[in-house]
Amino acid sequence: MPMSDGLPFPVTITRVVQESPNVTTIYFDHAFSSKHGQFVMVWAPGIDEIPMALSYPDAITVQRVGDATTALVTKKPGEGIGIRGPFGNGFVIRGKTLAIAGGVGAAPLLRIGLEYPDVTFLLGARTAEELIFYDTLSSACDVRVATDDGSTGYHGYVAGLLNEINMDEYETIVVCGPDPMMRSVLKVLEGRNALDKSQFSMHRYMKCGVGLCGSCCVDPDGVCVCKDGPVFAGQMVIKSELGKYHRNAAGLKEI
Amino acid sequence: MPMSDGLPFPVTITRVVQESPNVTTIYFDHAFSSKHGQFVMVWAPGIDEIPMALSYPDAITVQRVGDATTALVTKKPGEGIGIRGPFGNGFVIRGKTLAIAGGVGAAPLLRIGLEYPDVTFLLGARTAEELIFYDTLSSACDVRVATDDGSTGYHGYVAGLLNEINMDEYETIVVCGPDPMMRSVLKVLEGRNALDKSQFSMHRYMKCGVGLCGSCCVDPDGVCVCKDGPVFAGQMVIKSELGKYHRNAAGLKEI
Amino acid sequence: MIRLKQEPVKIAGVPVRNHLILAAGVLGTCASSLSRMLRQGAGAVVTKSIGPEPRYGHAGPCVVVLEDGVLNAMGLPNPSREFEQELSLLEGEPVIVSIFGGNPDEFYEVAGWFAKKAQAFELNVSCPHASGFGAQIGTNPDMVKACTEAVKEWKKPVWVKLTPNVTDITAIGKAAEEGGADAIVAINTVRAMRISTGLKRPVLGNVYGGLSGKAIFPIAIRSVYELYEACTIPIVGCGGVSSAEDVIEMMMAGAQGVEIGSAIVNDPDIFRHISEKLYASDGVSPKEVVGCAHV
Amino acid sequence: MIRLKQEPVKIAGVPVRNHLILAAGVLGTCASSLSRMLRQGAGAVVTKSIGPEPRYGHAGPCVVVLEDGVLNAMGLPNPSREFEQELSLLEGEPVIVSIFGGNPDEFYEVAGWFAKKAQAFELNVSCPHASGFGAQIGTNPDMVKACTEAVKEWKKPVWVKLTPNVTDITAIGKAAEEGGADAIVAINTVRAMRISTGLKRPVLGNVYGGLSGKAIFPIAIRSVYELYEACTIPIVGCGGVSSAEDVIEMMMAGAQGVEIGSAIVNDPDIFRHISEKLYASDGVSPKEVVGCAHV
Ligand SMILES: Cc1cc2nc3c(=O)[nH]c(=O)nc-3n(C[C@H](O)[C@H](O)[C@H](O)COP(=O)(O)OP(=O)(O)OC[C@H]3O[C@@H](n4cnc5c(N)ncnc54)[C@H](O)[C@@H]3O)c2cc1C
Ligand SMILES: Cc1cc2nc3c(=O)[nH]c(=O)nc-3n(C[C@H](O)[C@H](O)[C@H](O)COP(=O)(O)OP(=O)(O)OC[C@H]3O[C@@H](n4cnc5c(N)ncnc54)[C@H](O)[C@@H]3O)c2cc1C
Ligand SMILES: Cc1cc2nc3c(=O)[nH]c(=O)nc-3n(C[C@H](O)[C@H](O)[C@H](O)COP(=O)(O)O)c2cc1C
Ligand SMILES: Cc1cc2nc3c(=O)[nH]c(=O)nc-3n(C[C@H](O)[C@H](O)[C@H](O)COP(=O)(O)O)c2cc1C
Ligand code: FES
Ligand code: FES
Repeated sequence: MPMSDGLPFPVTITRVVQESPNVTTIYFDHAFSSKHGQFVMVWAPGIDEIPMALSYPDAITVQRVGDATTALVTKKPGEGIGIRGPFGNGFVIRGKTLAIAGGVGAAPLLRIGLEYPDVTFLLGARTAEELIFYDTLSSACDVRVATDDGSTGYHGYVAGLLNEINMDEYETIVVCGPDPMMRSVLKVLEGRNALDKSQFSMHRYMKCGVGLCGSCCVDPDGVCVCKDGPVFAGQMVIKSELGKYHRNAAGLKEI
Repeated sequence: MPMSDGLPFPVTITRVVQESPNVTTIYFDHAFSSKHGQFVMVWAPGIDEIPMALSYPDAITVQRVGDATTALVTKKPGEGIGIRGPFGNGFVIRGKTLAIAGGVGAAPLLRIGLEYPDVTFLLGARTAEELIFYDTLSSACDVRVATDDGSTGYHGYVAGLLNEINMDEYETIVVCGPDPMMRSVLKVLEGRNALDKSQFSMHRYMKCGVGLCGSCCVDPDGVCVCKDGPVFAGQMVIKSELGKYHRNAAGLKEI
Repeated sequence: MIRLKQEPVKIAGVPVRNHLILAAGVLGTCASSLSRMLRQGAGAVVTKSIGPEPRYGHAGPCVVVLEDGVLNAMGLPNPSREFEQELSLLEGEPVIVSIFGGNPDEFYEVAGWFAKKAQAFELNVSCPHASGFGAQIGTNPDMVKACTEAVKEWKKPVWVKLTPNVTDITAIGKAAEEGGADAIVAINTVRAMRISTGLKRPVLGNVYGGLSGKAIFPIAIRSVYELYEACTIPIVGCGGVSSAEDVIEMMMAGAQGVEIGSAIVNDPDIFRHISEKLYASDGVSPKEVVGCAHV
Repeated sequence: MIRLKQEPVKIAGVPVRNHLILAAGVLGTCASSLSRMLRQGAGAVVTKSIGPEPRYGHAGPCVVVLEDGVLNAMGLPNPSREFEQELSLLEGEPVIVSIFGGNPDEFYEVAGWFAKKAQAFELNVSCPHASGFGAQIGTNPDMVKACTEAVKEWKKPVWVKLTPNVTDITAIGKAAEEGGADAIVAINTVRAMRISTGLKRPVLGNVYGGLSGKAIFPIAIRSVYELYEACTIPIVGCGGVSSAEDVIEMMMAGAQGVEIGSAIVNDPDIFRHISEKLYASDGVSPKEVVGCAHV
């Protein structure tokens, strides 16, 4: 039942899958067609509306960090949430692809690993326990793991895994994760002349999702992550505020 | 320059042609595509907006009867008026056609006489002087004339001309004129079993032109002349209020 | 979408055939067009607003259809007392007579003409473009209360139709309630205008008019929601309704029924079309829907 | 369509690059997005409304895009005084700083932070969904006058932005004029809301919000037209402008320039696109257009 206008589309939760102690995939009764990397605004009724990747056409994968994400991960099948979108651009995948994910940043990259023929997936997490999507991904592509505490895979940040990668093999590099992780990846890519084939999915505080309110704007170009992104070329991201500061809901700069 | 929304389309008057002492054809700089029998709402700025047939794609033919028509017929080339529409349905012409016009009722029928191959046009007026479109029409079809005072053609009402017509020859009969004239034509057609191939263009007080305000509604079916008409089947018109009464701008019945 | 059970409906004491009512002023001057709307599935009809004297209305243009609404300045044309004749032809039908006047006495007088025949009165204290009437009364709570009281003397259900062109619509709603109104209708048109850039003048003969249709739906929903929080009498929603979904939304905001006007332009058969989607034999009771969005 | 001559423009003492100004609250929290809008052809930009304390805004949803407009209840999120930093990056640019407060003293205080850097102030006495601010001030003529006077002490051009959610917008316009305003901006959003029928609750986190975009254009035109008749100071039109034709219509209603907000959603390059159609070397002087529809 599509609603007229751009009101949140009401969906009913069908299944809730715990991916790690802190991360839950929530399936619902409607599949949205979207480009990989686009996002939706997810409305937890009575709480808030927050941006999320569609990890599957009919699912989001949520890391519990605050009010809205807690409300979402504690929902039960049969309960309703609202979805606006999909919004934003998306990744453009060409040829052999290197996906680099930190934490829940794996969500927007997941389907790239599952659907494209020739993907190497670098999956980072703090600990083995917090690693998500490992089983699903390893049946579909070449997955390499890094954990901060070394509890599995490479011991260290995911950027460290890049040492063992031959950049020349890849036509496309897609990245999503926390700002500091993306900043380190940027440095590595720059050092190895691979920046021009990289795309980064940024996150910023989002309220409208449609390029109006300005809360997701990024210095110095003033682009909107929600409308001009969330996926940007590495060349642009490296010149941006990313990893240096971002603005919170009030527009105050935070580090 | 089409305006967005259904605002009156502004046109500039290019030429004004006096058809008779009381009737003037006003040409403008835009041709509207319409079905014969549809009408437009013509806005004389600062005065009023009134319904009019498009006698040509780029012209209306106006009989001066009151404020708005006076404002229109005294306009000069270069001045502007507004046009909403075309609105309503239109005549459906099939085969040999008999057109019966009384006075300025010839306006919506004119192009039928000019454009269809096999038309007999009965043209009625009060006097020879008030006859309109005679020259134009006679070069295109078989025109027969009646005047109330006998100053030219048949002496009497246009319905009288029907005596000399063999109804069986015609597949379509289209009629427009004052209510009493149309009522007499209805009677003749009924008596000669020709009602079912007749179409009448009715006029009623119109304010909106789009079937909303109700000022043009006709008893007993409550149809809107502006939206369900102005062209109706003779079978429907004969059962209507036509020739008995109509409602004025206040909705008061008048005879 | 939620569907409603088809069951006998009464709105504020007025039995109606379904929740969809023809709004005042739309095809509302003749008995014949009103019964046509009933035949085409309206649950009830509100007449054109009838006043103390015949009025011929404003000079044209009186109506322009916009992409997302309608702008009108009819100017309350009406046949006044002669409308009684038309009403005679509608006996037994669910007809609500809309009336207006310049003061409580005029409201009382006009109501008296129709007191025997009307199922209910709707007081137009909300037309935004007729000087001395409509919104000029409906922006003043004392006047609204007094006019409501005056018409209530005829002992018929009285619905008071409000204008959104006020700082606080709930103050007016409460005044109607205090005056004894049986229901509130919200909303009448929103004061608005357009200009013809080609002809360099306002498009409407009256310069100012009222906006209706889809454009005002979010304003109507807000008004109904606010009134539902502030008042206890039933509310009838009006403004921009054009689909079954819109009807449900109005009801969730707090409306017991809806009035539909401008949507007729795009679909003269709107009542039937909405009914087909709105009702189902296994539908829910309207009681579960009305006001359920209040949290 | 009439086209305008490109000539130096001053609106109420503020030099702007053309007649098209970015409306308050749209991409208005960062220097970088504001200068992007200037690069893309805005004649001037109004910042997000800045208040006495940082605010984080209402819970979401804060915005829904409708077919013919936008509904928002942002809740005036803003970095307060820290916005000074952003302004430093915009020196020399045509930037109008929008400010709000809960009383004249707060307006005075906030204005003071930016008095050196702002080309002008725009007073937000019109946001319909932030309790204690905006329209709660802007519906009271005395408060509007007092806040205007307070900010005028900084000796900068002051534009006062009005809400249409009042019974008579001209009363508020006159109050601003009496308080020494240099211009009136009309209008802010129209109080409105929508309900999710699927989730049975209001869509906006704040329940109530403001309607903008095409839906309100006829309301904005009416407001500008009314104000032009009632006041003598310049008017800046705002509300639903999305084409060069709309700009001309606003100017004919009486606006010396226009602000554009919601139209950005469908066309982030709207300023350039409108300019291309609006201006021509053989165009007419804007003076001939402003207010010319008044008859
Ligand atoms: C394009 C995009 C895609 C995202 N995809 C995912 C995803 O697939 N899975 C996932 O778990 N998370 C994702 N996020 C992050 C997610 O939106 C935040 O974790 C979430 O908003 C936190 O909300 P909260 O109320 O639980 O936390 P809060 O306690 O409100 O805030 C915790 C932190 O979360 C961030 N945050 C809060 N609200 C927002 C907001 N409206 N917009 C952006 N950030 C916010 C802020 O950094 C804040 O400090 C994505 C963010 C963006 C911008
Ligand atoms: C569908 C239709 C097509 C028409 N086509 C033509 C045409 O091609 N040429 C032509 O000369 N006339 C035509 N008319 C009639 C024309 O609309 C009226 O003569 C005109 O409106 C008179 O306006 P006024 O202000 O000059 O006269 P007024 O002094 O206002 O009124 C004189 C009489 O004209 C009629 N009239 C006035 N206003 C209206 C109105 N808004 N709608 C309908 N009737 C009105 C009434 O009977 C009134 O008594 C048509 C009418 C209709 C309904
Ligand atoms: C052409 C027209 C005439 C109207 N006449 C009246 C009227 O006489 N009395 C009244 O109370 N409302 C009148 N209205 C207002 C409608 O009844 C209704 O309140 C408004 O149009 C909003 O509903 P809608 O969006 O469904 O049209 C009129 C509206 C239109 C468009
Ligand atoms: C997302 C959003 C945020 C807004 N924030 C403000 C604001 O902070 N201050 C203000 O005065 N107006 C604000 N407005 C109102 C706009 O400046 C403008 O008055 C209104 O949107 C009508 O113009 P439009 O139809 O061109 O958008 C906001 C509007 C929107 C849509
Ligand atoms: S979230 Fe509003 S502009 Fe991006
Ligand atoms: S003129 Fe309004 S309904 Fe026909």
